[in-house]
Amino acid sequence: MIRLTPDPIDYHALTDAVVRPECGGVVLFLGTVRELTGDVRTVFLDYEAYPPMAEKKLAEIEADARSKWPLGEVAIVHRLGRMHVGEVSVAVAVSCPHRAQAFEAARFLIDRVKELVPIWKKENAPDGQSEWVHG
Amino acid sequence: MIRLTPDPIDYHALTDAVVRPECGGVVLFLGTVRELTGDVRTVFLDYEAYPPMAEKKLAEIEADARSKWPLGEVAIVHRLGRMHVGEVSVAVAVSCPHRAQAFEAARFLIDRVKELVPIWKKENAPDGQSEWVHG
Amino acid sequence: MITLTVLLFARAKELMDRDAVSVAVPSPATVGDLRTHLAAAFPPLAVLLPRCVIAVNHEFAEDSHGLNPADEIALIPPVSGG
Amino acid sequence: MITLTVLLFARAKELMDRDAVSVAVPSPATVGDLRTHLAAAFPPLAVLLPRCVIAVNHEFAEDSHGLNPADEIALIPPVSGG
Repeated sequence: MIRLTPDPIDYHALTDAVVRPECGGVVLFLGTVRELTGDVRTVFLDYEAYPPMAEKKLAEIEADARSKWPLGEVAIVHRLGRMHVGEVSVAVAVSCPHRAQAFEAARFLIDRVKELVPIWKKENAPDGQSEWVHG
Repeated sequence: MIRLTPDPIDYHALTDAVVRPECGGVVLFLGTVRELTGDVRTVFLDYEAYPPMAEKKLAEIEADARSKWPLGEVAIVHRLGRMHVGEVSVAVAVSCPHRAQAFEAARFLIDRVKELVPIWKKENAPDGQSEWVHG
Repeated sequence: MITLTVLLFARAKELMDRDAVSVAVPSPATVGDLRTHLAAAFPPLAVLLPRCVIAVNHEFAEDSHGLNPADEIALIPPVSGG
Repeated sequence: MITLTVLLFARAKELMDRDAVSVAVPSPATVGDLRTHLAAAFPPLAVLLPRCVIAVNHEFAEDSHGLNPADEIALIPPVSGG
């Protein structure tokens, strides 16, 4: 399941959605807005996407992971718009028969999302300054 | 946070409990009762522990992980008693400043739990046969 | 000459203060030709362009990739999602 | 002689149909001595014992570890939690 959404991510529902009787391991990853990046303090982030291409890339990444691991369910949700410190910007949930596979697949998915999906964030500091984070 | 419990694990609360403003990555692992182990079909599992030693080992494993990674919060909960297919027997949740650390720490924790903590499970098959799983 | 429309995102969109720009390029045109003409026509983009990828119909495209006016073309700054 | 009580779990508990067994061993006694006397006194445990670890006061103990009657001793079959 692939989704871009302006709304808070219901990662509890996402976790429940990937549990499967044939899968003994579930891994959920949440990316949250961090207060500090190095010395720079963030108050909120603005996320922007190129939606049709982002959805296509997310689907390709899921297919790629399914070709590598015997995944039960896969869910990748990225939130767009403004998020404050502590809010969840991205969630990845997977189930696999065994835990090693679940960890590897979840790690692969979030790494590829950050590398390949056209989504950008702008950091907004307490002094009102803002800057696009470019890779 | 370390806990042994006879009750269903509230892994949603566990996930929320580890989110921290200085931590950009949260990883939750759930071990669920799998229907098949090789060719053997499981209907339910019975988990038994040596509680005081199990709690001591869990605390040592948490301390060991904290010495290796800059963990924000750590939660390890193992359920005991009878569980049916799909139910969650163990949950590990961590937060870390960066995602690679969060994945590594969660993986380390569950691997050590399975290696070092005196908890045992008995598999109960559809024909009424049961057998202790001994490593 | 053909006219190509290029979608802009993130810093590129801010630099140009618009969602898309159009540029005339001699036909046949490649992604590499588009880069050259974009930089010349829109100086604010010139510094950012070498760090961007061009996407054609939702796929990353090499400089040798041929373009036509019906393509959906986008300028993709280094991504920073997650 | 001292009497040592050993807590049993999982298959060991089922084999003996009880939570704990007591065994008399010559003093001073080590974990290794305890193993020998347990196997002799409780034949059903003999096959399982070599695959078990002995825990003393909630810590895994080597065969050379010395024992006294106040210790909390447990027979730990290979663990299978998670």
